[in-house]
Amino acid sequence: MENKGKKFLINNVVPIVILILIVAAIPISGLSNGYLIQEMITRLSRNSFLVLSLIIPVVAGMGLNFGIVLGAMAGQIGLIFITDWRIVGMEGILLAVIISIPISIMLGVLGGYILNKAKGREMITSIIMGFFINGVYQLVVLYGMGNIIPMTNKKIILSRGYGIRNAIDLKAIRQVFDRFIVLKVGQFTIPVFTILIIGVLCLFIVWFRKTKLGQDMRAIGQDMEIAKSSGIAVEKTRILSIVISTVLASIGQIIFLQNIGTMNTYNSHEQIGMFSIAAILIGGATAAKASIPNALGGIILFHLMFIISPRAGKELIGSAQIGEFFRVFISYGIIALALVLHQWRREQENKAERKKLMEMQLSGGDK
Amino acid sequence: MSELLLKIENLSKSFGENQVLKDINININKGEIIGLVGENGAGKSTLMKTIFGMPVIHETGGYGGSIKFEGKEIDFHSPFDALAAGIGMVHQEFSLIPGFEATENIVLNRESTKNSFLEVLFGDRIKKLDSLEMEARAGVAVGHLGVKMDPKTIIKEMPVAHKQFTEIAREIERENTKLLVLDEPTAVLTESEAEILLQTMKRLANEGISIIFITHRLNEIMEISDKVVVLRDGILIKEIETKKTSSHEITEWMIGRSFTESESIKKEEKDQEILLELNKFWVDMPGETVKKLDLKVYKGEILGIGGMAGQGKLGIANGIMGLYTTGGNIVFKGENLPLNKPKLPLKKGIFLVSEDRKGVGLLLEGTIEDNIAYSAIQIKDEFIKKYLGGIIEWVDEDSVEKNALEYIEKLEIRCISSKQTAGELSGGNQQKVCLAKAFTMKPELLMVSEPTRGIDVGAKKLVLETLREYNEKYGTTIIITSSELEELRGISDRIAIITEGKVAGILPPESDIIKFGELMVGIGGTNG
Amino acid sequence: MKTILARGGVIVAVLILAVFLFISGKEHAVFITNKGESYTPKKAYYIIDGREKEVRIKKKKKKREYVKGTNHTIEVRFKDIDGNEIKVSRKFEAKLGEKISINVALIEDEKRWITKEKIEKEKKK
Amino acid sequence: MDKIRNYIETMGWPRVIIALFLLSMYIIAPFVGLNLGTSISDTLIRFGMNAILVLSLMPMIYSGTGLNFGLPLGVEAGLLGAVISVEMGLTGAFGFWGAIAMSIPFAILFGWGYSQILNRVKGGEMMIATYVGFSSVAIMCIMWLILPFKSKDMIWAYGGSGLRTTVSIENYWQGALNSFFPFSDKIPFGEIIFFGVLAFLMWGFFKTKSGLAMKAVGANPKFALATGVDIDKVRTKSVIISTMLAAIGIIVYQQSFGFIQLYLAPFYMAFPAIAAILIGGASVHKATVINVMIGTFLFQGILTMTPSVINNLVKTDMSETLRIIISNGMILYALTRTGGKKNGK
Repeated sequence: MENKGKKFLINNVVPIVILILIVAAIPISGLSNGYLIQEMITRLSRNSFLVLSLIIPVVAGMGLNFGIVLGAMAGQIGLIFITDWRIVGMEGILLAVIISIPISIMLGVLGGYILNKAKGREMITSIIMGFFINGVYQLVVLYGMGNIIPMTNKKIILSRGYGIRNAIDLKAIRQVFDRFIVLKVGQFTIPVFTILIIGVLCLFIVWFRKTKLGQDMRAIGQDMEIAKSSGIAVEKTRILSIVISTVLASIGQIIFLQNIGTMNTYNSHEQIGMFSIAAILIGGATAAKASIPNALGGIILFHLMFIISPRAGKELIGSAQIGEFFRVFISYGIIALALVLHQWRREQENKAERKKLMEMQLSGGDK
Repeated sequence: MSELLLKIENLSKSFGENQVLKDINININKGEIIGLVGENGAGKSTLMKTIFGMPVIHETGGYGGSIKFEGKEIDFHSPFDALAAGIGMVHQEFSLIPGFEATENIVLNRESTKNSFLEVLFGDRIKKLDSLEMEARAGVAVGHLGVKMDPKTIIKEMPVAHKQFTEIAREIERENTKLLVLDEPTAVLTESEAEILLQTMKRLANEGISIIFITHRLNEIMEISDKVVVLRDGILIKEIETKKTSSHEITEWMIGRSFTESESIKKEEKDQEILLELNKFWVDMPGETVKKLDLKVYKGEILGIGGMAGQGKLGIANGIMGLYTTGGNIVFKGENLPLNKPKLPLKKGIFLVSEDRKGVGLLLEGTIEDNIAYSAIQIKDEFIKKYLGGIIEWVDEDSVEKNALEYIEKLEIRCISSKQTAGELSGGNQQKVCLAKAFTMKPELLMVSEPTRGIDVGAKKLVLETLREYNEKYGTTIIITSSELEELRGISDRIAIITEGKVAGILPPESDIIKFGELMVGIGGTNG
Repeated sequence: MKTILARGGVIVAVLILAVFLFISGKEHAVFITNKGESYTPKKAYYIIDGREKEVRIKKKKKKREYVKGTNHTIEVRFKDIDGNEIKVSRKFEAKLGEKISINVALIEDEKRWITKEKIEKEKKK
Repeated sequence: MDKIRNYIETMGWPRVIIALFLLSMYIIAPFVGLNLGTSISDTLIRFGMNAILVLSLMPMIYSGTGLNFGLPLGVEAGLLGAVISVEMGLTGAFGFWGAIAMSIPFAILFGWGYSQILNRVKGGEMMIATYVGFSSVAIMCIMWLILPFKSKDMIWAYGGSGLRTTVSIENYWQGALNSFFPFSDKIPFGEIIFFGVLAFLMWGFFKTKSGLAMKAVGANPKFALATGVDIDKVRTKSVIISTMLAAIGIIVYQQSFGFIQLYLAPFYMAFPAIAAILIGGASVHKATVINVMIGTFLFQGILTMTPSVINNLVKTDMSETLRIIISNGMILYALTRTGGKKNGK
């Protein structure tokens, strides 16, 4: 029993430490509980879809997919088009999704193909891949749109006549999902429809794990060689997992941006991978294991910290900027820490495993 | 019961010029257990690979003769063809997904699924798994084995025996499995576990499944097989009903008497000063585990270590050098040698010429001369020249080259120059470079593992002669580990046979070869 | 084969859906003017598509409104020359590539209350 | 023909393409009205600025610790040295060498801690290095705010706490390496000579016992272990040397550039340096001084030439986008190439 408790503590060291930090910092920050709860509702509905899109590649043993920025870019391209065509409201969002899906499938296949060539170092490769595709995205959006790709809406085109402006006002679709069905409970506004969509995604993930494809992915995630020798098409399945993740991320980015209401054409996607991954890691996920509770819990912890730390910093040291940098530090630091812990723990486990095996053999031979 | 299942006729296979199998004829009836025995390199695994349709067979030009399965000529291009036809194989290494339940492993990639309307759109793989059905199937398969185990256990948390059972259950769970190949299934099991497995095999055979049972434990063969097939040097020596033979006879067939007794140079008895002593020594080297073994090495002798592959003979030297996790006790020159510290044995004058020349023995991208000098530079600070009054210590390339040239001449290393990279050399010359490296270190105890593996006859002779010469000239104690008994008998003063991680016995080289064989197959006495 | 057909079907369905979304979600600009020929009301009020807020348009002013989709209604109310309250609602369709102007003052005129003209393609580059 | 193809194969297509691209830039330059001399001199100046940063990647590649995505850590050590030197009011050569001397202890300390992390995550170094680098930048941002610096040239003129985002060193040690050479504004002799000295030291180091051990650890860890080399120790050494060189590298960069860039500036510094060494022909496991030189020259050449040439050609500044695509494309190429092979076993 005691052992179990200890194991739980060790396995969840990251979320527990962060939780303690937050609990300590809430009173210092002087933010009211009501404000925090409302913020959490908003941020959960805004970010969950993106963070959840990370889960499937983890199941397939490909680590945390920084390649979701590829999906985010696809989503943004969808949004640029509907803004250009002036398709508004629910129709606009749905059309943006429809446009972004084929793009994200393409990018996902490309990403999966690249990651298959970098087995064992998928994460760093997916980061660089994100940077690389970002360059291509810039090429298309900044130089191609309005030039090669016709654009009609002068409002989103740079004054030089081509290229999309830095910021696009998405007021035509702003919070369309969030306001579609709204529930007011006391002082809180709950965007029921968005939460429903997220719920459907959660169900999808639960269901997906139980399909043949999901089972294959789990098998590949645990041991690629054995999966291969049992006849599972390893490479293809890995590509599929990245495609699914990328498509989900594109939808996630659209949900994210409809909530925010403006889009920074060249920045909105950049931080998405990092923030989503930091969130899921804070929630206790590792590069080899990630669940829906990890994702949702992680978002709450990460964003609580996000809101609180600048305020706490200001109250404590008199500088909001320090809190701000502290927040950045935590975001990056937590990824580093979680990865180090994971790798180290896995090594320890392997060692323990070997030791156990050896002892068994020794005592077996000794009888 | 005498229905013919597999018929192998005039099967031959060669890799390049090397004939590995020659005119093999075997008949296997339904429900029969065939014991397949032979020394390392006798052709057992090639035979199995051929039957199982491993791609390597095809890539190297296919095979001659014919294999008929259920009366039909077969020519599998991949193991999946073999599986589909009804041949299952359990390899020596587990191929189970560690985090899955036994059930999931048993039905791996053959899971039962429920139909789904999405199937039309996304293909078969979108179907949901039918876990009840899967459990039922796994239950039935495990039931056939006649063992008690919970199919819901996670593989990671299972005892080894259960993993083995899971593997077998997976093979027989295929609806049409008719022939099962078990490659050393008892090697990792304790005696009592092995006993259960043997019972299971009998049960399966009674149910009509034929089994090819590969093992080095002759008593197991005697116990359960209907027929024994002995291979030696790629030739089928004997195919005989088990009843009609004895383990002694089988050993004779395996080892063969055809050797010309190699002339062994006897030395006069020296005073038996102990140089190295191993007590309850164990080494966790994957595939070559050493299990609490005791061994004494006398000063100035050449000790041969032999045994079948996978029995742990290679683990000893690697363990002494601290390259794998080690336990027990090493006493060298009367002093306790701390374990798992690779630098210490080197400093004390022990050196290993590794069996893994390319992986451990050499820096393939490094030049010959660098390779030879490397250890001496790192351990003994040799070949270092001081510049500017000792501020800068650079490697003295001239003396490195001089040393290398000396050995190139002495050992007849064939190379363009001493600056050639080691990776470009042939196997034999690489081995000579490894020896040169060892000699440069001037060790007190030189361990050489598989010194002649993969090198041509001429080089082989030279390597062995050099070792013997070195031993005589400098009085260096040498432990030579080899799979080739003949070679050990030619050079050693004493030969220890390692079986299942322990010393099965130590014999003088001129002992009857059958004695060695019996030690290897675990039926000889134990006087370790 | 079946799979290919099904996938093809889905793609076609999605394309149709996309076209539908494009049409029904397209935002059109509608220009509202208040400029009669003989009489122009000082103030007129109109409601488009039953929106909550009534918009007031002064004499000789022009306003731009955005409407989404094809079918729309406009409800106009003002006082006529005699001071009588006039209330008219009209239906109109917004189509791609048309510029729609509605003249509130002429709302009673069956024909002339609305004018549609083809928009020239945005100036070529 | 076969020979050429063979040569290209060993070089790798991307490198050949990049080299040809740069060559075509130099050829086009005069036609679009650019002065070739200025172009080359620009390239050389940037070469001088960046070469040591690129060189700093070498030891870690040698010891098998991978591409040092944690380069910002060393850069931060260099920044610390630089601001301390300015704080002390050191000028000229004195200031420059003072900055280096000041930064070395920090670099050793940071490098040691960094190596302790990396030694525990063998096989996953690059990913973790990236985030160690990022977090170090964030934590140093806090330091720039709270460290008690007083120099008027560095703190905000009125109000505000902490250091400025960019500190000019014009009055301190800008050009300290170059100024006594002729044509110092055209050809950065000082920097090139300094780089040469460091490169020579590096070459010399790999001739010593520990240098040899480092090579072995990277080339074949099993061999190194069997030879009694303490792998962790060697890796620690390589990480510390890399970190120190990165610190020196950034100080050289600043003395040429004229500014110390604090806060978020070091964030992405690792990527161009890594891209440069890869373009020069290095791989995740192998790098030479020649790779460093060729790579820095090619990469910086492209950075200087593309904006001006493309700008003149199509009247569009696509250089930033091209830089992103080229540098990350190069890293991606390197990662996918050796990745497949190494994990094939």
